[in-house]
Amino acid sequence: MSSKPPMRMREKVLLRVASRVFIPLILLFALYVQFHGDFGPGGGFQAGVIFAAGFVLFGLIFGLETLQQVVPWSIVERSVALGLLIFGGVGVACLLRGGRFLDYGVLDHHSSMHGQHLGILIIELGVGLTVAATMLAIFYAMAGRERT
Amino acid sequence: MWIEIVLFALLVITAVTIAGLNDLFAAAMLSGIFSLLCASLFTLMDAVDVAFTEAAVGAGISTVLMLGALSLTGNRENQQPLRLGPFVVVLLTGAVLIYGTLDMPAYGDPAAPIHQHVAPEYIAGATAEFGLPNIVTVVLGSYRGFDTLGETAVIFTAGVGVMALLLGRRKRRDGDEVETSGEGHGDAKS
Amino acid sequence: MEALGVWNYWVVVLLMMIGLYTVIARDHLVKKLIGLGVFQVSVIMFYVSMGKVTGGTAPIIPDEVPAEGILYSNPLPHVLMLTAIVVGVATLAVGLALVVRIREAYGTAEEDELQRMNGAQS
Amino acid sequence: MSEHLSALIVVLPLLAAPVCLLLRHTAMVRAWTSIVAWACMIMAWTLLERVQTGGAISYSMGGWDPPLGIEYRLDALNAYLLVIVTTIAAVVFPSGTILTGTALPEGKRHLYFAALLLCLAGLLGISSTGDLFNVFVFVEITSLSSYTLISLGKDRRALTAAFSYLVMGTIGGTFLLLGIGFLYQVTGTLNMQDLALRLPELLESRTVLAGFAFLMVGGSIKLAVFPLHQWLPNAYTQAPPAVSAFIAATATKVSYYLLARVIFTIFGAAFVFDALHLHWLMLPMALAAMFAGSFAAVFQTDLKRLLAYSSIAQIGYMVLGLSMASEAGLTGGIVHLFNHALMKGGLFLAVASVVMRTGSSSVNAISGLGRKMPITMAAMVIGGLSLIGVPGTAGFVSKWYLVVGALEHGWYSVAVLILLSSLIAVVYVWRLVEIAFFGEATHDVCEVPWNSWLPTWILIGGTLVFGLWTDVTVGGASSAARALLGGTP
Repeated sequence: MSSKPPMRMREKVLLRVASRVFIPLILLFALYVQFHGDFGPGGGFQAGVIFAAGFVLFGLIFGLETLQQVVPWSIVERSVALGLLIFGGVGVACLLRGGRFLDYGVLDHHSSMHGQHLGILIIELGVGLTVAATMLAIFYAMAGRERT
Repeated sequence: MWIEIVLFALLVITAVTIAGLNDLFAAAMLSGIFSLLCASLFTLMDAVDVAFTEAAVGAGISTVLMLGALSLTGNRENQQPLRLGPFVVVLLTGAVLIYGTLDMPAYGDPAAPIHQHVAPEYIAGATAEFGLPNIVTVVLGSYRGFDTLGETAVIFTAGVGVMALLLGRRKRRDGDEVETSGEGHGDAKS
Repeated sequence: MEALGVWNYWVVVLLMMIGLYTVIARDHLVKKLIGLGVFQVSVIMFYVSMGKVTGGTAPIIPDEVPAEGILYSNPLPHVLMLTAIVVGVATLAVGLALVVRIREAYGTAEEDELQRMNGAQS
Repeated sequence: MSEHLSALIVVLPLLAAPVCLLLRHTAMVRAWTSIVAWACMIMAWTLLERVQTGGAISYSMGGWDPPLGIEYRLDALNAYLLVIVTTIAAVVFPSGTILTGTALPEGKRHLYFAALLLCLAGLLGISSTGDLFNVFVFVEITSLSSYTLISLGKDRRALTAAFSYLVMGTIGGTFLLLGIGFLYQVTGTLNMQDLALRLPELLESRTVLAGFAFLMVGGSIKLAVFPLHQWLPNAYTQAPPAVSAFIAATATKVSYYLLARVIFTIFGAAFVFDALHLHWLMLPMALAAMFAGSFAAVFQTDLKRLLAYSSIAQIGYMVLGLSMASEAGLTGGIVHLFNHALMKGGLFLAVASVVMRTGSSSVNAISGLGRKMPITMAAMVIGGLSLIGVPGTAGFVSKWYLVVGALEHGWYSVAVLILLSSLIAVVYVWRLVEIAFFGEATHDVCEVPWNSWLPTWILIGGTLVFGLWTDVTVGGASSAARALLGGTP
């Protein structure tokens, strides 16, 4: 994937300018999907996919090396793990606060509804992080290989 | 009603074309279109969350992954005739499936068992216990949160698998691109 | 006439059969994965069809006050299928990674050629 | 914390896997994996003890009672299974041979251990959940991690073996999903107990029948029941030997459990055997597996492939016990889960030691090793004797109960066939003994270090111990069998 023939300079400039506009928009949309999932369609998984798509686009236009400077490999690999740990951590936190595993209601002793909101918010973040990082990791892994 | 029939007809045509194509780039693109058509149908069936996900995953990520892999593996497939053995297996599976549909509740029937048991409690609970509008998010996040933890683990597992299989053949300073998986590995050039 | 009420399940079954045939009968490994995708998406279609209620709306409670009395389509199949989609793409990713490695190791991704080469080796 | 054990036993390995990616350092990850496996084993034994004294344990995830939420439910059968799976993991993971025959460079080994933990978590999840869809999710976790683990074998054929397994496994998994969907559509529930309550009045429904068929076929693909077994020999042969040891000893057991759960808990023996007469389908398949597997094993030139074919035969014995649907038969099948896990795990670990020293798993590699590696070879011989079912070994105990079960049914010919198929096992085991102890030594090697032979001997020693002292194994199996036959426990 990385070993594409180099594009002509002007096309590349055009792409770069366009991407300056589009990539922040994509990332912004991802954040919207992430945090608006309780109200409309969407949630952590969809947001993670879109978030990764933004970075993949960046990598396709500016090259894998540049992308790796922006998001180093070590961060990607740790994020894959961290997302799942955040999700599980919420569950364990519920245990520690005296509830069942993943019983978010106990996260807030005053209002179980608020606790549920908090729990869903955090686990969706965990899902989003793992999904985005995994998609990026797969892109890194594939783009780093050469055609045989 | 009519729009659904048209979409279903398009789906069948797409699927048959995919099955018959030897050009794998075209097949991959068509499978993206297949997903997109499905996503439209999901919207018609009120599954907006599923439609959104299918569009992002099936038409987006999956297609990109396939094109990426094809750019590494080549896109030619050998011509091959219709095979009898698989055909019989598939017919048999289809027969059992059709047999199973005969006692199913009609499409869209509000009296179907799945709309009477469990689901009403989710719908009621979303307002009463969560105060959240999106019932799917509520069920996904809380009622069946453990499934979602498993789902995240599935993604994580796939990540681990792809990293274990593909990572590390990049040209690094120390040149550790050996990573052999057997004697013949890596030197078979096309 | 009652059977007509399940006509869309029959179309879904047809889609599953086409997908399954592609998996079993075609030789190229990527083609197999594409077929697997068609098969899985058809199963998702089957579940989502179950959830539809005639006259229902998407299971999102509107902001306005008269939220009672609205008929919602069943949210549970949707939730299950979100998971199934994730499983599908996860399988696809691992499968494609394997195909890339197979192609590097054998120089081909056609099943019959692979079998021939494996047979010669052992 | 102790009431949460049934959740923690699954959650611990599931969350321990991402920790591997944070630790990264091979030695640390290796130690971590072993610690987690040991912790799971302690939890499993505690749970078994608790179930046997206090009856079934139900745990509702997220505090939502079933059928609204996901229920984890442990009875005599699952708790027994958890003990098998975690014990094997606790022995195999710390083994010195765990990395033998893998194709991973130093910087990626932590991924291998993460995959092992995920596989363990998936198996434990399938074993303890009481929710059908949750079963599907954990089946996929197990499957995806197994594809990865198998593909990491040294030979390039590991890749094609893993791919075939991926295709077969995904078809099997999707069949399960279809079956679950069919049952869900007519009952509206995914909880197993709830399904068991609602299904009896729907058993005439063609949808239920088709759903049952898809669950059985999907489960049989995962279990590698003859004739759906084709993926298994290649997968076990090409995987790193320690992975073969772990998967052969646990994954088939869990699939078997799944079939038993569907048949006995969800549908009930009366429907499956009295109305559908499924045993007239299962019995010939089991017998065919016993003979075809054993015959094929005789002609193999690779140790791992030989053991894989023997596994297919052993799966036949287990399915035979299932098809009897009587207490003795089921006890035989279930106790064979335990015994087969011990002997196959031990034998594959012994092969791992051979591969560690000679670099090859071909049958000729063990030529003369009886003198060079006496500890490993002695283990292999005893494991082989147990496969045959020689009195004094664990294999004898399971076959004894199977024969008793067959005689109870009046299936005298089946009892004879069990004995006959054991005779074929004598042929392939004797061949190994002959090569190892009377062959020319071709490799000038020494015995493996203690951390490699000890795990082998723990499992093989287990087959000797549980061959004579059967209180725990047969006791646990027969209470599991009673729980199954008694309908909902």
